[in-house]
Amino acid sequence: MDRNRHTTDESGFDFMANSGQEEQDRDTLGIAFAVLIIAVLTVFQYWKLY
Amino acid sequence: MHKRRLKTISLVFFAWLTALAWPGLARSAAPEDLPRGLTPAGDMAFMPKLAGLRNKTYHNQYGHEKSLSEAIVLRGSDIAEGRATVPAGGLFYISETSGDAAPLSRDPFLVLGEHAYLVDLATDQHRIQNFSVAQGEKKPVGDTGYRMWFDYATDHYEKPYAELALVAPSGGWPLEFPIASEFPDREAVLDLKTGEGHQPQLEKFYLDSEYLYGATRFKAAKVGFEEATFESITFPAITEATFAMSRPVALEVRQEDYRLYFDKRIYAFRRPDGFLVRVTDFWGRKVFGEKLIKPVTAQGYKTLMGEKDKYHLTLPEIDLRVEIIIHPSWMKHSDFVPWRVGKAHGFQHGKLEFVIYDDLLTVRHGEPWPLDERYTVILEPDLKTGMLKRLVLENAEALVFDNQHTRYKGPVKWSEVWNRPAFTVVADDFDGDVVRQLYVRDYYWMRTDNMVHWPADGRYNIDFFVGSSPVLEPILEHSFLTRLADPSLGTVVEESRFTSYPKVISDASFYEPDHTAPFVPRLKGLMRKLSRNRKGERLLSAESIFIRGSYVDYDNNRIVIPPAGLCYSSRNARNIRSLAGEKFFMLGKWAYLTSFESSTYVRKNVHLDAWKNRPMGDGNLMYWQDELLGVRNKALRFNKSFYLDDRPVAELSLMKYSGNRWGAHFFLAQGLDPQGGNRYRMPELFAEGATYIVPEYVGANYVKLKEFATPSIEAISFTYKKPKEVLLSPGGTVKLGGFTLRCTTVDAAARTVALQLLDEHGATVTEKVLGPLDAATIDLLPQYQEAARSVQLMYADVQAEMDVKNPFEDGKARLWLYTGIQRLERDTPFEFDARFVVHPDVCGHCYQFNEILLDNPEPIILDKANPVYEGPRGRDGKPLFRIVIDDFDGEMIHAWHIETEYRGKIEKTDNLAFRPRKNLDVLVGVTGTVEGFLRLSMLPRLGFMESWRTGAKAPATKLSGSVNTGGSAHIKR
Amino acid sequence: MFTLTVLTLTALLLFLATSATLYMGVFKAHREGAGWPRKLFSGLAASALSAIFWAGAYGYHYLGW
Amino acid sequence: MSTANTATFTDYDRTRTSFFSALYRFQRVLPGLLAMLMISIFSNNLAGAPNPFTLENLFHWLDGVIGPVNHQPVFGILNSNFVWNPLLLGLIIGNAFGVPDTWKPGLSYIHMLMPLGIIMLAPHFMLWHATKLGVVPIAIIVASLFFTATATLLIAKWFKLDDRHGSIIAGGLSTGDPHVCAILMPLIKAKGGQVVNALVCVLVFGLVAMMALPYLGAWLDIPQSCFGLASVVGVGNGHQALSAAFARGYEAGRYALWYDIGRHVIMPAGFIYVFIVMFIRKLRYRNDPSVKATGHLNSFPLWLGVFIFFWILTTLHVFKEPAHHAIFNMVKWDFSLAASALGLSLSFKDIARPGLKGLAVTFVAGSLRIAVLLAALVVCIKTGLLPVAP
Repeated sequence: MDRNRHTTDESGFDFMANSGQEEQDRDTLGIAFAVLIIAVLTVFQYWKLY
Repeated sequence: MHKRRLKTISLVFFAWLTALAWPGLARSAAPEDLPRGLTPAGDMAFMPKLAGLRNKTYHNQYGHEKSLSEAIVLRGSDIAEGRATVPAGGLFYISETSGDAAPLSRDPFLVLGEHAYLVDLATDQHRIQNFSVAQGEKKPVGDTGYRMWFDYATDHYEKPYAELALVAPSGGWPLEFPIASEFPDREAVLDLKTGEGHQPQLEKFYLDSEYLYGATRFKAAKVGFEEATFESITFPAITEATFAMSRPVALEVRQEDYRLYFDKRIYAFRRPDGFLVRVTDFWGRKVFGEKLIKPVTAQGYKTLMGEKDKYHLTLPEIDLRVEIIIHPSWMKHSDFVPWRVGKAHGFQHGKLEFVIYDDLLTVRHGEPWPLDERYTVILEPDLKTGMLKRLVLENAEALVFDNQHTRYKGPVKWSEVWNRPAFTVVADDFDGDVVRQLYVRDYYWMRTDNMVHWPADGRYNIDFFVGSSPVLEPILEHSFLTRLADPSLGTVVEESRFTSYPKVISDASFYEPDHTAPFVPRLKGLMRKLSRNRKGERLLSAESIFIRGSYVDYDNNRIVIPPAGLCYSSRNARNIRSLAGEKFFMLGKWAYLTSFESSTYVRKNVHLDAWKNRPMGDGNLMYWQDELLGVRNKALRFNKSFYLDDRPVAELSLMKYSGNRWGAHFFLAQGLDPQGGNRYRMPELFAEGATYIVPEYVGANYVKLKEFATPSIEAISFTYKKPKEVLLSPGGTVKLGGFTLRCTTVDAAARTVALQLLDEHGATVTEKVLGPLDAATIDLLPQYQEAARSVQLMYADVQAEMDVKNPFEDGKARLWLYTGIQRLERDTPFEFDARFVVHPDVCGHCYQFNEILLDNPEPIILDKANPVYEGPRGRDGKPLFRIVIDDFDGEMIHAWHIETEYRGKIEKTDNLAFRPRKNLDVLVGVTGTVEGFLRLSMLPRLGFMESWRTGAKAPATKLSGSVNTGGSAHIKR
Repeated sequence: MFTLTVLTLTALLLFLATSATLYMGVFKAHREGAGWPRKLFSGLAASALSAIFWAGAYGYHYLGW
Repeated sequence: MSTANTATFTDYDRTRTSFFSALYRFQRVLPGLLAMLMISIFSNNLAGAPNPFTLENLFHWLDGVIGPVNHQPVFGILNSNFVWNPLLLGLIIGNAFGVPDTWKPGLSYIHMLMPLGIIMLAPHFMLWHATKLGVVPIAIIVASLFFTATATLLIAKWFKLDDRHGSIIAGGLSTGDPHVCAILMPLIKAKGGQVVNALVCVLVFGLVAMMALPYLGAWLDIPQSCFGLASVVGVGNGHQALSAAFARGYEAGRYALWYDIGRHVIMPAGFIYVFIVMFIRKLRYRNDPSVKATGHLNSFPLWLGVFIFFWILTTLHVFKEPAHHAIFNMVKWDFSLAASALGLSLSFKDIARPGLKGLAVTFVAGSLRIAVLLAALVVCIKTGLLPVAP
């Protein structure tokens, strides 16, 4: 089967593929950023910065 | 151009020939036939927004703020047999500025969507002699296109005074002016000698027969109840206006040298009295023109017709106008330059700049719009300054729409790129007498929603108003109340979105409710009834509730209604008078006024500061500069100042305790002398009824008042029991409460009645000779307290008074008897509920009782634990109403309502937070007070209503650029 | 102040991102083999275009017109 | 196919130092990130990016030119929003010009952005806000959600539709919110083509329902205020529901706005329910090759737990008004970026591949929902359970 020209590069990296350790790490990063953004925005309001 | 002129000439010739042949045809249309000055139909559609209609705030060369707006209006249309007809002048485009636009100040103006600048004006004056108008009429004032509207007449001492307005062709008018011919004029107050503080009632009623308003002057000959006749009416006219359609270019002046402006040289040669400016071609060979001009500065006299030519060089052949101004960076807050900074760059000494305007467009009043002959130009001046207020383009010929002719193009707009019609009116799907499709498409090809709100039913006219122009407010004067009370959508409530800066006020006295406050026109349990007084006059009595200044204290998860925030108000359609058995509502029960105690509150040497810059920068009104007049009576406010012929004019207003303004604003200026060549006149002192102001000094941001007086009411007496009429012959007795009333003598010739009041033992407790009810007394009735008291016998809780109209009959005296009288003093706890204080309010003209208010002296706190608050309780201990918070999350109020108990049934309003709200402000019931609040917020409210109707999210704070919901754009309170 | 800071930083991000996009996407100056003059002028041109665009767009935030 | 993929997969495991390794090297991801950013800022009016040349503004202008339908903008009815616009733009660019290889590492950030955005959505759903509607409307809304989700899953099984596709449709249809299709994507492990196909199915059904419902309402003589509820529950999709309600009358439109809050705040329950059902099914039939939904997930995803945690905090009113708005602005940024990557990843063929079966499932399930809903409404109105506004 041909590589999907939309998602896979010449080295075989498929950006829509998501599994294993890589997936877990991406999830972790997502969680970390989300918690960070929500916390910062919320706390800043409580501190009356905006 | 040449062709057009030929055509015009031939047309004129043809018209002249026709006129010769048949004089009846010479008048194309009588002023009465044109809809100028008239309003669209009461059920016209209003659409606040269309992309092509701009609404922006710009600044002129001196940093003055100008709020500009545009609108498209259709009026006077009629549909019959599948055809809609619109008379000439029925469809018009309107562009309006706040204040005015004058030459030599680079005043911005919108011209069919283009951001243009007014550069020149030619002004004139209309003078009309011996003009009369009947009450209720809107009569054309000569052939000026203006109409005089006689709104209403009322009386003092039974003599008439009237409120009128001069309506411009577009339908706009700045204010209603009071005028009379039977009272002492304003200067007469100078003869008064009063002390300070509470003083006795003034005997005279002051109202001038001349109303002065800058460039406008009305001089009344005879003002009656049914007709008003004017000796003369003078008001300004504009014959010609020139706009620069694009942004000017500023170049530093180089003395004795030239600056290149594209392919032209502009020279400046220093002369003792200005610069000789010369414009040549690129090589300096061909001189296009030269002239000695002086640098422009802010003094107003330079706009005088005889003066303004000294300040510019205009060369229409090469489309160029040159002025010289002081370096614009000096002009703080000017948007002459794209960066507008909060701080001046610093004055650069002696630096002068050319300001070069091009794309000049000159329009003449009453002549065709230069880009489109189908439209006629109307230039409406500001009646105060005589400078340009509105540009109106109206259709010159009548129009017809039917299913074959569905669209009509608006005037062609000037554009840098492509001159094209500014809009298209589309009316389609005609069906007998109705139309089902109506919209306007702008020059961006964007359109409004269908302006037939119920297409299945259709509409019987195609009148509309599209755009957020403040001229809508006077136009809607007749229909705004029914419009705002439109029951088809339930209670119209607009969301008031969350803000981290709620307007927190510690006391809501003199404030008005939020402009997004829901309006509930009708709630069972709040009375609204007609009654008749002894004279048979119809009186409308009504009750209302309003909440003002409330806010969510989101840090503490609660809702706060500040002191004076929760108000119950009851009033009649006019003030309530004694000696006439007039009644009003007191918590749902009829109460009869028996007498009143009024005084004149006088202050001398009052300092009044203008609050020029609202410190929050957000339009949040700060009332610190208000001067209070007596305790919780009225407050004097310095709204703004401006210059007329370089003299400062102060604009003051008088605020009532309820947050409503009293009457129109008043203007004071000193030394404007028509003999001295001034264009303008303003009164040097103010006197209207019993309120007067004598200034000592009027400055631009300070006014010193020598003397200021206004009525104040301390107490009223009333009873819940209906008065009884008796005829007593001398010696006759009648039971009066716990007493017996005996008539000792009746003297019809001297017009007196002697009365005795006896207790149960037959002992005389008091006696009094009522009257004489002679001409001198009658002349002061019913308003003058002393005169009124002279025909009343008052003792304990009873009162007997003479009938003022027919006091005697067959040797008997006709008397009116009252029992169970209570005295109600200002700022005392309400008899049945000490949580509220009573506050009778006075009319500012006379000394009559006008309104009764009950409000809370302590803040009211509502939260999850206390979601219900009971309004004032009546005699039965039951509250008149309850405030119920149904759903509140600590930040936003999601559901709340007001309920009453009426005839054993609980009556609830709709949810007053249909969309989440941040305050509890509300208006329930219709009284004059609520009407005043609605009038001040009419445009944003109507705008809300339209977005509400289509389910769209309403703009959070502003309806659009210049009209913000903090108040009507052009009326500062 | 906080909002202003965030707004300014976002503006900076948008400016840098847009110049980088133009640099890489339009001028393709990031490719290996591109000489330094190309890199320099592409960089300048990309920043200038980006600055002009965002100055215009952001100008709407505070200008009165 | 698998060799290259496996190579990358093993490469990652070999070179990984910490979870930050999933961000790769800045130089490697920069082109892709820039592509996402550019597509986003030319798709939507995003907070802090005052670009006037956006697809959103173009649609707004077109809305103005076309004129409203039942007072609703046409592109609003077509669900143009912060997910759909960048997706469309990405789809056009990807199909017209292809996707350069240099972009691909950066585009892989989509997998980080999806959980990130979904978690940040939590402050949006304040359950208490629905309480003002009253018990019966809430019960109808909740019952409809679970009924529709269950029925759609069963019908999809009956139609032998790919279970991932069916799950996405179930989520989108039951909540009445096409965003849920995107939200369910990382949970169900659905293919991009299936998600967009499902989204189109839900939208097309919404359009048909929007046009049909006013007639049904008039035929059954459902009062306007109740019809507002019927259109919110029966049609969903924001402007589509409003348009259906306004087609009946202004009062119905007004009440659609009123009831919409109920549908909105319980939306997360919809996608969590669909996910849990499919996840348990997967765990039960681990070896069934036709069970593809939730893919290789072996445990309950942690980030969904974080979402639920924040949802609870929201319900406790931890996020106050301005913070909530600020967070939602970040959600818009996040979903715009993710959707642009998703759009780039798809060819039109991918979207067409799942065929029309999904549409059939949507129509059967949706029609069933409307039938049951209208029956329930009629019963509630007749018995007086549902308050009818005067």
